[in-house]
Amino acid sequence: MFAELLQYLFAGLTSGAIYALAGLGFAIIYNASHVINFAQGEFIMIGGMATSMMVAAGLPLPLAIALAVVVTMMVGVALEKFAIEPARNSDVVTIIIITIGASIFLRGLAQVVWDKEFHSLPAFSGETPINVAGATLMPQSIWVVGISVLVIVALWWFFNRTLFGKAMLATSFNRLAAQLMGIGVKKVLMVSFALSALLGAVGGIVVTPITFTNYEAGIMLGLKGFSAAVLGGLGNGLGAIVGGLVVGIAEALASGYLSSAYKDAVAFVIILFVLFFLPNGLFGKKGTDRV
Amino acid sequence: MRSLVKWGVAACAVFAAGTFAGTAQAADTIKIGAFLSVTGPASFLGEPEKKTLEMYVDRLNKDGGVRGKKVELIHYDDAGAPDKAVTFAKRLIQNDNVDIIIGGTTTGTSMAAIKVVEPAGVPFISLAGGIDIIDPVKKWVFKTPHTDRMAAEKVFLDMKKKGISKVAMISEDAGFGKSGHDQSLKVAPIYGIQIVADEVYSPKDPDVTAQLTKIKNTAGVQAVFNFGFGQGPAIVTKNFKQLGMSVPLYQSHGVASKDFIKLAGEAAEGIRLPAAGLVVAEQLGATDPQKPVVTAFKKEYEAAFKSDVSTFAGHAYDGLQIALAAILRAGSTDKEKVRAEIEKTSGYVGTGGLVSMSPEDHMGLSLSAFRMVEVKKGDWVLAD
Amino acid sequence: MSLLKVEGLSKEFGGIHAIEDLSFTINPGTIHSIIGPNGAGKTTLFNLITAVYTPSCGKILFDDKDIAGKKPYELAAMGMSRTFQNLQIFFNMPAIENVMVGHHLHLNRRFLPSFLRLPSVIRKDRECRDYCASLMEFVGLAKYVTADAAQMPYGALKRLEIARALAAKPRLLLLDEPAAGLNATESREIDEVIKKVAQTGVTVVLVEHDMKMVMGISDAILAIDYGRKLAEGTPAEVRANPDVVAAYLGAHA
Amino acid sequence: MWKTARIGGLAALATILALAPLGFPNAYFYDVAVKALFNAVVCVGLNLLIGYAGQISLGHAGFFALGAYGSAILTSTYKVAPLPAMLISAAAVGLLAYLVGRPILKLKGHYLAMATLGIGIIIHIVLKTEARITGGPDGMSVDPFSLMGFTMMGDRMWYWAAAGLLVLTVWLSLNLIDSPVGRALRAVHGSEVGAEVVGVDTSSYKVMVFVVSAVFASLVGSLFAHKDGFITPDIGSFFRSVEFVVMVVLGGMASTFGSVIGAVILTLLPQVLTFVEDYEAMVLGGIMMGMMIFLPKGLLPAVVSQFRKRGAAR
Repeated sequence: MFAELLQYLFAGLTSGAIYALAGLGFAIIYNASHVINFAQGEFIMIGGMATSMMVAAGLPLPLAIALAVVVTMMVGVALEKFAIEPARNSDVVTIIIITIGASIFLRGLAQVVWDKEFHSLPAFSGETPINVAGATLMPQSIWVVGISVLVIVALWWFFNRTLFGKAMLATSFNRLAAQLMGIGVKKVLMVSFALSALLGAVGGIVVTPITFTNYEAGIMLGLKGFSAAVLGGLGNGLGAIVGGLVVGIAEALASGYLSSAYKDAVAFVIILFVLFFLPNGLFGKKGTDRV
Repeated sequence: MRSLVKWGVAACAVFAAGTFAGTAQAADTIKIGAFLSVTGPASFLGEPEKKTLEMYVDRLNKDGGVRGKKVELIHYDDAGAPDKAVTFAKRLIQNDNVDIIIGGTTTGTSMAAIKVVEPAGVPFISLAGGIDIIDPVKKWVFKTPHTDRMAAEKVFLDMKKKGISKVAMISEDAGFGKSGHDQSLKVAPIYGIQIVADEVYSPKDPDVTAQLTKIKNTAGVQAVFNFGFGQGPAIVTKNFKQLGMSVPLYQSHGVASKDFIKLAGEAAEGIRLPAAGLVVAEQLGATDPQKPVVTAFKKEYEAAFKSDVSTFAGHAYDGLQIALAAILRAGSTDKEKVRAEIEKTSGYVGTGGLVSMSPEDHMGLSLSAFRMVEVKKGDWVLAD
Repeated sequence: MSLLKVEGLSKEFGGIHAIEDLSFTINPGTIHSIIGPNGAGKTTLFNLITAVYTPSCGKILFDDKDIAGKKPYELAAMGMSRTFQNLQIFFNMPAIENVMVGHHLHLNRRFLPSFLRLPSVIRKDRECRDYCASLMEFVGLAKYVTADAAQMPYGALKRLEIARALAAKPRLLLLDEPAAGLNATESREIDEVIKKVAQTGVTVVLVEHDMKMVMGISDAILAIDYGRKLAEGTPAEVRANPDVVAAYLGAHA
Repeated sequence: MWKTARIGGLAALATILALAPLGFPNAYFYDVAVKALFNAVVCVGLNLLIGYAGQISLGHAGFFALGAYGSAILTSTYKVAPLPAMLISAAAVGLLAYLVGRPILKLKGHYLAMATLGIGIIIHIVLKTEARITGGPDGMSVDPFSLMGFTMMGDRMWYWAAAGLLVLTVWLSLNLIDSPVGRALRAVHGSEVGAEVVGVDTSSYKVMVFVVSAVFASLVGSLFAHKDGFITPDIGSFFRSVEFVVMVVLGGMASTFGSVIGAVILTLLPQVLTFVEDYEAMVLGGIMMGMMIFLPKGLLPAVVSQFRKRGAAR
């Protein structure tokens, strides 16, 4: 009984950590620009695809990872520079369509540059399952969870301890005030895209040994990441993590105890219910309209 | 409001220009139309299908075409969407005036296109697995791949031989897996198989250990049967191993390509599945009539594209060969004649097996076309 | 009989009392001003009276009816209308249509007649347009009748809000800093508009910083600070109140 | 101003629709045109919600699919005639939209996007899973549309029906916008609280326009099902919902004719772009980005303002 529950929780934790990483990317860009970047999933895809293609071409894994991260960050910066910045003063919906266009474009690019096959990476530390109280866990899942934790700590440090990170936070609270304080909003925007691209790439790389990747892998991860970020409360990093874990664990428990066909539906029903009672997500700011 | 008119005219002009481009009527060509899911969730089926058609049509033309006529291939990407398939089928028939249609990568797109093809009276060879495509028989519709029902039958036959009677199913909740799942449930009783657990997953799920745990904890499961394609079955396979499940794991013909073994890695060892002779080309007996065909196709495909051949490429190859042979026999591209000749296809040796069609059977494959294979040391091994 | 009666009203935001135990009454046919330093809770008070916020405790009676649980649009139907300190203009619409939205309650609000463009709807709409144009003229916006709201200057938008509020034909009109951000001339013009409005029998409640204006047009004044009542009475009485002088006028001096 | 644009626009639309078939050499063109017009009707309805009332929905394909499946199931399994089946489906979808709309339309911005997306995905999952009723992911056949012994057959007939429907929809939409209700909707977009304090019951209007747009989607879904004769749950997928929104925004938010143009362009593009083959996705994504960067207000408003500028210069 308990072993069963534990196994479901492990399953949920693995998926949840993946969703959380995807959600964090949304949170960072939202914070800096109030833009929802629907191409976030494509960052994840590019990270995973680039790494596995380079490994397949004979590069050692660490080098492939480093190069893939750089490539993804360049894509992120290019996206910001050429698509988001020129439209900075447009409607939210307009920018959303731009990012959707970008995601279609990047998927198209990946399918032309690479291919349409599924690709994998060797697990970082073997494929021997770890047994815990009758339930099993793959070492790669621990990598995913571990990297997530590391990323959260690093982000916390960046936003609370470095000058630039603080400046970015300030921009999210009040763009005008930040501008008056001499913070370059453009630069903040660019760094936020680079950062979330980095996050996406790292996420894409650590999950590829588990979920594999192909040019369309970003669609589902992007969707789940968005759900995680909204459930947690937009712009809240911790919220995105909790949101991702809630979605992942809800799915696993639903397929274990209810119906695997309806597990995604269960996750969305939970999100809807949370939003009915907490219209700004779990940790979102309860803003009262100033009138 | 003039702008509206202007834009309307401009749009129509662009539209017309785009659709007429490249379809200039050449009198002496045989036009083969294809709508395939080259992008979208079934792209790794559609892509090799497209490549195969292109390669062989090219080769054919270099060799002088069919009876001195060039063959023109017109293909569109339906992205796996049935409504797009309908539109492209119409485009092929009405606008491109093709003589025959090959395609429909998925059962959904094929079924949708049938609504257009049947009334228009154009021979149509589908490359999708669903049995609904040819059962009941439709006058103009044929197909080359084995049906999902056959795959299930082959698997259950193998299980029966091994004395397995209680089976857990886990299937993908998208088209291929869902249809395969339904057919499996239908034929299981015939082979004395009892489905004691029945789980599903979505094509892009990162983890299915929850579903497998449920199966693991179901009493009396003697084997697990997974119906799906894409990366899902590889994840199932990995999770299966992770949970230390020891019963035999069967997969469907949907994963019969080297890529699957690459993705699933060591976890794939010992997996059994029904597959066409193509994946075990070299291991076929020397007297096997399929041997020369599949070895040649495999060699040509792999030389041309530097990637492992998949059964899906084979389906397209078979479709093309059957079509061309029928056109040759008919002596013209008269649609009714070609249709009749396709129906008379007999003893064609293809990558999928021996094809003998009849007015009652528009697929013409028998269960013997499937071979049971097992993964051993990272490769497919004939296990019959 | 009082038009508006506030009893023991309080509002907390995360432990901070924006309004605390406030009681007062407003009589019909008067111009009533609420004054207080920045952050005294004036706008919060407006938001409570118009049901944009829900009180933490206390009661608000409009026409002797408790407004608890009522929505702002229901209060509008009862005869209460307001303007905003932070403009709430419909910038996506022409100026006149902003005012026409104000007249919404007096038009056919059902969906089907609008959808089918019944002649009665068209006729009423045409009348409404004329009426709203006259209202714009009334507040001094005659030259903006055909303008888009997005093209109008700040001062004009303030009046546009007044016109919109008037289009609802309120008995109680709450104006939140109508003169804020305006120059002296514009202030005086607003002043005139408010007086004209009051003459038509509409009760006006005003939040305003412009002391000259407040003292000049008010029949009664309520001074608050930190959400609590400091003083209440005629302009002369309030001006003489030492607490008010200390907390508000003093701070400004 | 309004009046001339209204009547002139309607007349222009009707004229274009009447003349367009002159350029259609065969049934395939009619088929594409019908799909464009169907999408246009959905988008005109959706534009009332997104463009005018300022509320996003990423789940409208779900309502479209429910309409399609409602008609399909009622006509095939329960032998209901197509017209009542269509109306029953639309009523049911309207009721559903009302029930879910009441709570979710309290949400704002991205949270509303999330909630509507969730509704759409749940509908999609149900259609996929309840295979006994819906035929599952491989879809189900739908009988042709017939009314009093007369059967809608062929793309030409569908074209005229769709064209008529679009003109009617545009007329209704224009009516609504320029009416007390329409003003209230636009006011909701401008400032919810500003509308509320002058007597606009904003939450009811939001729900109402949500219901109306859902009913439009459902009706078109029913017609689509009868026309194509075969439907799969993927017509209700998240991508289709996004596609509808893109059509509305690309054409120009809060522009009824813009929605029509957006729908037509986005339906035609994939047909026109077949010649770029593997680069189709890149080109399509690039066009979307480019249009939104350079014409952030959408196509039609940009064109109109160009004309106005030129007119003023003259």
